[in-house]
Amino acid sequence: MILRVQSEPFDLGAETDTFAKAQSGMGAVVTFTGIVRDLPGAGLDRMEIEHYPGMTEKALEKIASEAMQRWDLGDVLIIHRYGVLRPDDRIMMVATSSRHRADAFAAADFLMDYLKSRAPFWKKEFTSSGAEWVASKDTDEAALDRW
Amino acid sequence: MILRVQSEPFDLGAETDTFAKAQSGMGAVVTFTGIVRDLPGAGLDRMEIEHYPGMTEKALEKIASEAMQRWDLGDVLIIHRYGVLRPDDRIMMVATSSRHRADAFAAADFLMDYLKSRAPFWKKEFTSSGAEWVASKDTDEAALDRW
Amino acid sequence: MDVLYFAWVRERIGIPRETLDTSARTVAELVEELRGREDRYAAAFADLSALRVAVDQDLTDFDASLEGVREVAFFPPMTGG
Amino acid sequence: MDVLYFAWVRERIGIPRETLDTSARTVAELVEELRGREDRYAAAFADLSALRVAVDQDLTDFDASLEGVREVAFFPPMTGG
Repeated sequence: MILRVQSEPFDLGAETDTFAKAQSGMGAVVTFTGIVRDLPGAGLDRMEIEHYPGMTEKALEKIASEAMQRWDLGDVLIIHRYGVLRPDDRIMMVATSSRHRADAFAAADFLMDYLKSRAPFWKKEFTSSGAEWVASKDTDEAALDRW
Repeated sequence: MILRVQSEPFDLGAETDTFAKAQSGMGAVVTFTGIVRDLPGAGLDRMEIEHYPGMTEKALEKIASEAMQRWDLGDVLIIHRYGVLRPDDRIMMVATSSRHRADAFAAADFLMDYLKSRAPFWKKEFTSSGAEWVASKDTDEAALDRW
Repeated sequence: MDVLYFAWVRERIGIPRETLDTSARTVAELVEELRGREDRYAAAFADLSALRVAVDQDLTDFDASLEGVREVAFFPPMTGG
Repeated sequence: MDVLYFAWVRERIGIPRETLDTSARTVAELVEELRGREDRYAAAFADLSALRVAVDQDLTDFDASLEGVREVAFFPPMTGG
């Protein structure tokens, strides 16, 4: 498992390529990338992501291990940024590999659902009309019931 | 929609990065990559992929358009190789982008199910014990009922 | 009309494509006609449940009409992805 | 015991962390104690349904025991990914 929490940008192309190259005997690689979206109307100046050092690493480890146990996976990668991000910046990515495609898809989907509401990150959006903490959605919590 | 059928290798990292960069206002990018697996036992020397020029492009266009209609997507990319491939070579990839993650995941999953049994490609595996056409699986056909 | 063969259908018949003059009105009638030609065709078309057919590059059924059709292709179930 | 605050909980209370001597046996008791200290705590803990708590870096419930615990953290629902 490759788990990284960092403020620096990551190279999506290189990470994807390196992850895929490292897989032996795996027929499927799935990646998910989360990108800062501009906000309609007000316009997003920046997003600030706060996290809980120590607990974040523990949570990622737990979520990734759970995925490895539930599905027949080659490996799992999670990279998540914190700090200041601007529109079009990449916030985070996950990658999964498996022999058959269904496992890699399900595991990546699962990782995202759990990262969304079980990894201690909080996003604050700064627009021309002020700053606001992003509220969690009921649908994010409900998504966990799928698993 | 970006649709390519080619015998040359593609650069997974660069394709992923370029696709993600081109997305405006999309918060989510999902990619799937199919890789040639070695075969347990006999050992795979190579795989030869045959396709139906003309119909292949038409089928990819149809499958990608269907995904664009069903989900709220920014864009869809499909690259599929034909010709001689060796273990660890990348056979194909899809990428999808969307504002919210569920659409990008569902669309990528859908594209893979349809490419598997509705795009005119046929794989032949060459091992030390002979050559054999890869048989389609009943589960691949059944997977289409999900959509 | 152009008739195309792919994968093991192509290997059994021995050629990737041919141009035929046929009075067959449906794919099924064309298959019957081909079966009667030579053993290699009979072998390729022995089990229709193992075959798929495309008419003018669209996947269809064996009862599809051949009226105005320029290209028919026979092949096993696809294994893309 | 270290008590940590994140996101708007941190902003309302005005500090990211503090070290407390407490006789509270559960998280709920600790919350009651904090609420009684100052208005900014009362404001931060006004609606517990909007808060989450982690004890020694594991997400838990407000009735969790504090026995042997070194670190408690309060924060809004997480918005990762």
